[in-house]
Amino acid sequence: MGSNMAECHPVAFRWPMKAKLNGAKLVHVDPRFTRTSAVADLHVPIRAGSDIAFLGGLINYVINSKRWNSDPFFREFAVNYTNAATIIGDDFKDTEELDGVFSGLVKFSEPAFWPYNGLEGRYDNATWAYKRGPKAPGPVTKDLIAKRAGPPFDDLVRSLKPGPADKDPTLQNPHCVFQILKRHFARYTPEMVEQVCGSPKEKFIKVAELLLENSGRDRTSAFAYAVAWTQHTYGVQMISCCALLQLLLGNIGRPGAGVMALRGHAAIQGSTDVPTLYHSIHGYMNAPSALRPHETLRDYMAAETSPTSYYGNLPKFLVSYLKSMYGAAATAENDFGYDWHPKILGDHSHIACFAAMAEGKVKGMCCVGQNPATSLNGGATRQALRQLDWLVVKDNWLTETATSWYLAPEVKSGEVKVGDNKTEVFFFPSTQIAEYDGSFTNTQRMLQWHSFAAKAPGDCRTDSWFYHNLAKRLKKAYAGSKLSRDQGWNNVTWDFDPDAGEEPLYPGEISARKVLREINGYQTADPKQHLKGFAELKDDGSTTCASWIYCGCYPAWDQNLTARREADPPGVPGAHLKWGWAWPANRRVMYNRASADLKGNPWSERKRWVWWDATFVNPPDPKTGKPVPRGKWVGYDVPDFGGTKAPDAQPKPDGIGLDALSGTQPFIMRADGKGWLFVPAGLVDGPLPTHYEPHESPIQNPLYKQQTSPVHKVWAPGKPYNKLAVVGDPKFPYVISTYRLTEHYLAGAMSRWLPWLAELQPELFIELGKGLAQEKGIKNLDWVVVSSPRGHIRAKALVTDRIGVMHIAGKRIHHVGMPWHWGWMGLSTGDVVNDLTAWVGDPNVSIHEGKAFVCNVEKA
Amino acid sequence: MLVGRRDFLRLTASAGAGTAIGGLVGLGVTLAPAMARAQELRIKDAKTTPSICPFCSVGCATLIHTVDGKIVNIEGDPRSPHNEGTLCPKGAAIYQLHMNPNRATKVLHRKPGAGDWEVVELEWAMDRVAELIKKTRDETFIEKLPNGKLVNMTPAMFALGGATLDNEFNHVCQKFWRGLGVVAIENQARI
Amino acid sequence: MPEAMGFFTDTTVCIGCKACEVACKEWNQLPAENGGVRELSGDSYDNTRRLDGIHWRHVRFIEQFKGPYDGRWLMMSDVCKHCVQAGCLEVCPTGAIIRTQFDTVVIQSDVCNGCRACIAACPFGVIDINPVSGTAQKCTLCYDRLQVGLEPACSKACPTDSIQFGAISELRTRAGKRVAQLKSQGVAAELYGADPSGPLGGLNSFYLLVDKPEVYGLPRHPELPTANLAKSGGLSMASAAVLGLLAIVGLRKRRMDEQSRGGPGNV
Amino acid sequence: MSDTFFSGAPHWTWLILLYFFVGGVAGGAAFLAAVLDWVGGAEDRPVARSGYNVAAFGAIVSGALLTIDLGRPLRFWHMLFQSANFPALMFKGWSPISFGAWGILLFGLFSVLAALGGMAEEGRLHNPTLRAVGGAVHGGVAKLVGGVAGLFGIFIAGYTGVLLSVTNRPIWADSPWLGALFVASGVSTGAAALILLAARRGATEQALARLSAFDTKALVVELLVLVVFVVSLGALNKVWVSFWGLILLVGVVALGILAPLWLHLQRRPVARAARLVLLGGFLLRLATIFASEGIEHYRVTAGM
Repeated sequence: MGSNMAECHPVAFRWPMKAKLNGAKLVHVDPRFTRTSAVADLHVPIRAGSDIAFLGGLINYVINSKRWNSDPFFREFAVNYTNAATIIGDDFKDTEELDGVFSGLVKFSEPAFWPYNGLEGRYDNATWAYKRGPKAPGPVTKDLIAKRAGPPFDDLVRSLKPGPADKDPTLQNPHCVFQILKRHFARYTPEMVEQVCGSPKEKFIKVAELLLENSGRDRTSAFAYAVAWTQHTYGVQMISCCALLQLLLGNIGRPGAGVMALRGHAAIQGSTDVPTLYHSIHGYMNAPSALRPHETLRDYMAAETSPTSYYGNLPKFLVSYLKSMYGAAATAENDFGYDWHPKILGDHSHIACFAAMAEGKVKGMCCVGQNPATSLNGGATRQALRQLDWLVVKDNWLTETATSWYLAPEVKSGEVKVGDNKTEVFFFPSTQIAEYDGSFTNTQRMLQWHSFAAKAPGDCRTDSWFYHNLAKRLKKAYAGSKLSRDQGWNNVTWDFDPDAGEEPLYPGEISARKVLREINGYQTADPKQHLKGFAELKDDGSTTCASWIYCGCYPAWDQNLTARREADPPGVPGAHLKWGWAWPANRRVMYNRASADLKGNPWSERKRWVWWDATFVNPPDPKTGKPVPRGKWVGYDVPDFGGTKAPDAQPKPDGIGLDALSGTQPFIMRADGKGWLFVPAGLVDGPLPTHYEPHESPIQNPLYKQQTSPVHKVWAPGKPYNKLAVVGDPKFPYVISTYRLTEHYLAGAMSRWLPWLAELQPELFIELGKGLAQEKGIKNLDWVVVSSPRGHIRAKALVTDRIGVMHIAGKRIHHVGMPWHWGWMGLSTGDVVNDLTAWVGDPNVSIHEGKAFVCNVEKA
Repeated sequence: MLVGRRDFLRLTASAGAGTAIGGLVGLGVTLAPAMARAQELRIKDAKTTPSICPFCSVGCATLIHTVDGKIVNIEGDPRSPHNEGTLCPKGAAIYQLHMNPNRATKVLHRKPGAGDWEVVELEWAMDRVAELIKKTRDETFIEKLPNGKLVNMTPAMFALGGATLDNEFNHVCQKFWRGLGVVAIENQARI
Repeated sequence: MPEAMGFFTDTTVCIGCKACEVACKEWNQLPAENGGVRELSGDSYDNTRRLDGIHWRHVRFIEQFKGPYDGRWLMMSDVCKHCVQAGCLEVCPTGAIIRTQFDTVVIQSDVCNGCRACIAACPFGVIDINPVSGTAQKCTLCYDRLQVGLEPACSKACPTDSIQFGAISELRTRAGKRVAQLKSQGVAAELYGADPSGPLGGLNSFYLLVDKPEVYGLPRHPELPTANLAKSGGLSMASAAVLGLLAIVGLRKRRMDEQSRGGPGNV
Repeated sequence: MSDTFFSGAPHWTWLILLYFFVGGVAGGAAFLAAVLDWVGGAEDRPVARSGYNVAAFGAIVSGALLTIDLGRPLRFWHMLFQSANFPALMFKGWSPISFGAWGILLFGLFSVLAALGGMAEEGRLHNPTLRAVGGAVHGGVAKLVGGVAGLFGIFIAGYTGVLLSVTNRPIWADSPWLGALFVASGVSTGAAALILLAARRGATEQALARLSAFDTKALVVELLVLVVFVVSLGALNKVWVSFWGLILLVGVVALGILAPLWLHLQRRPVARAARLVLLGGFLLRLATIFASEGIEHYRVTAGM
């Protein structure tokens, strides 16, 4: 669901196809009959944007099914490994009681200093919390902050520990998570699924039965999703909903199970881990923010540390990160330079920045390997770009973004004059993959090194070279400045030039190995002493490590584990631990403690992955020299658990971090060590997934009075460049999805210039059903005009039965689809499909709603 | 030699059923198997460098063959547990990412309001961009918000891109901008 | 002499990704048509349309639907069949087309003079002129790779192993098992070209199909072009004989001519 | 649908069409010239000489057309010798294009010799070498050379049809009658060419009249073979519901066969009929070549 794996990840799809040959069942739930559907055992059509209704229907079906209620495996997994038994506070009100919203909904007013959060409402999540017993006595957080306690910061972390949560292992308490979710999903019946999703009831039930048959001790099922689950105003909730279902089915932390994110770019995982994203700093720590209590280092730690999970170590991660930023200048006295670190003002995400740019609030932009002129409400984006004082584009090809100042459709049509555009524009040519060293992190969190093979032509330089050489120039420009605001920059360490003996690939080129070394981390006192894993991190500045999650990928000066290419021999389970390096700690399946039962034995022989070997003789503790009792977690993978923590281990009363968890709590990054069916904190749009309609929808929400997510984002509301359709807008009666094709990539910069790829899909098209084509008098290959409230584009019609009419809530609704790879540059050119999309998005992650909106189609 | 016999039998059959013309055998010509004329293996004597596909996130391993520093072939690395030597059409076309006459190789500059690009020197362009970054930073830097909160940042510059680029780039990029106090750092992962 | 080598293409696992097309072009350095600038064909996702001198692999897309979402989408990667009895090889007047030690059929580009007889001779429409070389070209089953023990580029690239390369005898066994598996699942699967006693003595690139061969653009009973030689030649000679007789009779010396003038006419 | 619809078109278009036409006329002319040499009288000799001239000229043009049409013209000799093993001969007795290449070479050789003989007879050779060669071709030798040229001529006229049939292309390979049809057309157009040319070369009225009378019979044969050819195509005849069908019906049958037949029967001036016969012969090849060339297998498969 939410992915067209065969088309967008064809090589990864090799494995589901192999499983299919071995008897696995492949189900594809999608608004289109795609190349994935073509080889699936079952294709189920679904209206774009209604996935939560479908998944909610599955949850309802599963927990009421005979199999789920008769096989003890499911209950054992749910009661012990999830928070099904946990009791939620009495004040919590569900959507059942409030007709589509949860308790805690309040108004949001935009702060004047950065009014680009796109929010009208937000949830105060206090009522979603677990019902807890009294907190243990001890030092108070506020006092410790005031006292500037630490390092070490253990007392601060300990002071954050809440009282124990109430539980009902019988799952009978009406306030326990299981009973709440049972009530919550009760209205998601197969009939309702058919009404909301347009998916035939029989096919829906077939999917549910297949899932039940293929889950349990002996079998597992996996879901694969991609941006068809993220590009919604409630995308995070779709994924959360799937995780909920998979937890109920015991399909998390086990081989062949899980919710797999199929990410879209070679290093998109890496660019999220090593965050070129505004909201986080290395290793998923939240960026210090003006909107949160992040005033000082200790305030930040108090607000962000989860004391009873592995995140209890956050002070170590943060201090090691600050050391990597500010080096020797970062001391305990100056809070490791925390105050120099910039804080965000709110939402500085892609769309928020363009909305601000359109209002002249963003003056300069560096665009490296991305092509926004063809993305997200393209017309508005290009208008925003024209407000810039300066724009740098660095890419392998002259992209639409580099050329929009003179070639954009509105410039070509004469609507906008080239001379009126006062932006100073630069284009720098880039190197290609074979022309430099570096690592990518793939969708499995695996870092893989690629090596230089050939020199790039002309002025092509690596993208790292660009920032490296700018940094050197700016270091020089600010050198000697006494202004307080320049101290941060002046203290930033910048040492990426190759060491003596290592030839730079290009004049002034960085050493990529040196960068990865800084990411991996080392002993501050001796940079040649690399850190072997995040367990070595300290919160006193003695360790320097940019990214705690990448710690261990470069465990010694000359040991780059990302460059390993040694696969397991055929016939073994195949974790391939010596191929590349996966974070965290080279683990291939996360939370894999869940692959064993409470006692630490594999759930079944067939699904053996990581288990407890009670007879294992451990060496004495290397630090204390004390003997360690027998027993160790062993298996095919690196265990995601305390290595010698026995299944019957109990939490230490005053323990923080992993010491606060027992031997049966596999989800060590969660505060209670359990998989969350109900999400008490962390999601801004509700603790349970709920079906809402996309912002632009042809129908009223059939499930609740609440039409859309009450807290979803609308940027530039009411602006002429972000017009939105009303519910059931007769001018835009059709549902449209945008998507990728196998033959092209993204906005086309990396494919439309390649003759071999361009000839395979040479022109933009719209796929529309035969019924709609007939109604509109459109024949195959006719030019059609597709319009949304934001704009209109031309495309050739591909008339097909692979997409078509659906019966939704008593209405016939036509579905159309367009690949979005085109623009005006390259060998294969076409209109910009994103000129149709809107600046609306998900409140958790600010992603846009590109998969479900409305349009009109007319013969040109 | 199974093949030869098959061909021989077939020829005999066709001759038997054929006409006078058809029955004539070829002069010095046979349809029996033969070595084709030498076809030089393109990657003979090539250097092999391990690499990774730069397209989607599957992380297929590739092998780059170069002769005298020039790329002659790129194909899947059969050792990889991800792709076992296979590739998709984009992966199979990586060669053309490199060996492509359409590649941009020069630095271009457009002055404000100008109607055309100018080809400029790389070093000059870098100096100019550094100058613009400093100017914008100095003009827009916020040390404290009106409410007194220390923020040490500027929202007026926007850095975009990174998901198609290396981890090392991402580190250098975010360190550069965060070091300068620029927080609006984004990449394709957002959209 | 090595064993006969070839392809077994299991169309039921083809995902239509066209990796085979590009991998082939990459290895064999074939150009894109018109430099890659083309028009949409409108024929499902197939913009290659056919095999020719610069497209040695072609993925076919067949949409079979009764209504919206109700049907199937067949895909097949097509290639030279490397026929055991090859029409192209038979007619080639220059000896450019040969049978290799792997029982594959290869056009030697330095011998071919572009007469194009092979194009018309091939029952599958595999061969065409490569505008760059001016010679007829088609899949060589990566003869250069085979000689050093490498797998052909297309089958190596194929992500789902729809294209399988190997010794024909082994591939036939594998294909037979796959057909049995599919039949047990109620799928009407048939092999095309796997039978050495079938048309053209079997194809060294054979297919597993789930519909009639015509649906996939394959002739049901492919024949050698020389099947027509005897009949066509014979009738031509008969025609020549009749006309010759008429000429001899009609163009005899004047004496005879004058005699016949008053007569009832010639025989 | 015939299995031939899955094959690819060889792009045998205008040059090949011209070659087939010129070769047919030349072959037919040589054949008739030889027949006249062997069974005709002395007054037929000018006609025969014209025939060899047509044959020689046609053979050279044919060879040139064939060579230019090659993708790599400079490699034309690869059809005659094994390029990798020169001077070993290259000959495939079962491949019309292979034996045709030899046929055209030998036809050219003998028809040029015969023509030189004729020219020497007329005293039109001034180059001493050519005069010597031409002079040698006289009397019995001339008759023999002419006869061989004539046999190769009828072969050239017909083998082009066989060549088309020994393929897997629609129409061409769907009937065995194309060779026979091209033989008839070659002979009828050859006769027509002689009628037009020989008149200027001193041929007598009677010789021309006999040629016309013979042409009438050849046209009848051609018509019959054409009918059999069309009938043999069976269901495939739907391909003629096209421009090429119109050419075949109006251009070939009506203008190229029926009209000259009617003119012959009316004893109208023979030249006009001959021109129509030549036109018909050209259009016959045009229709049969292009109707098949135009069938692109991928469009057929896609139902377009």
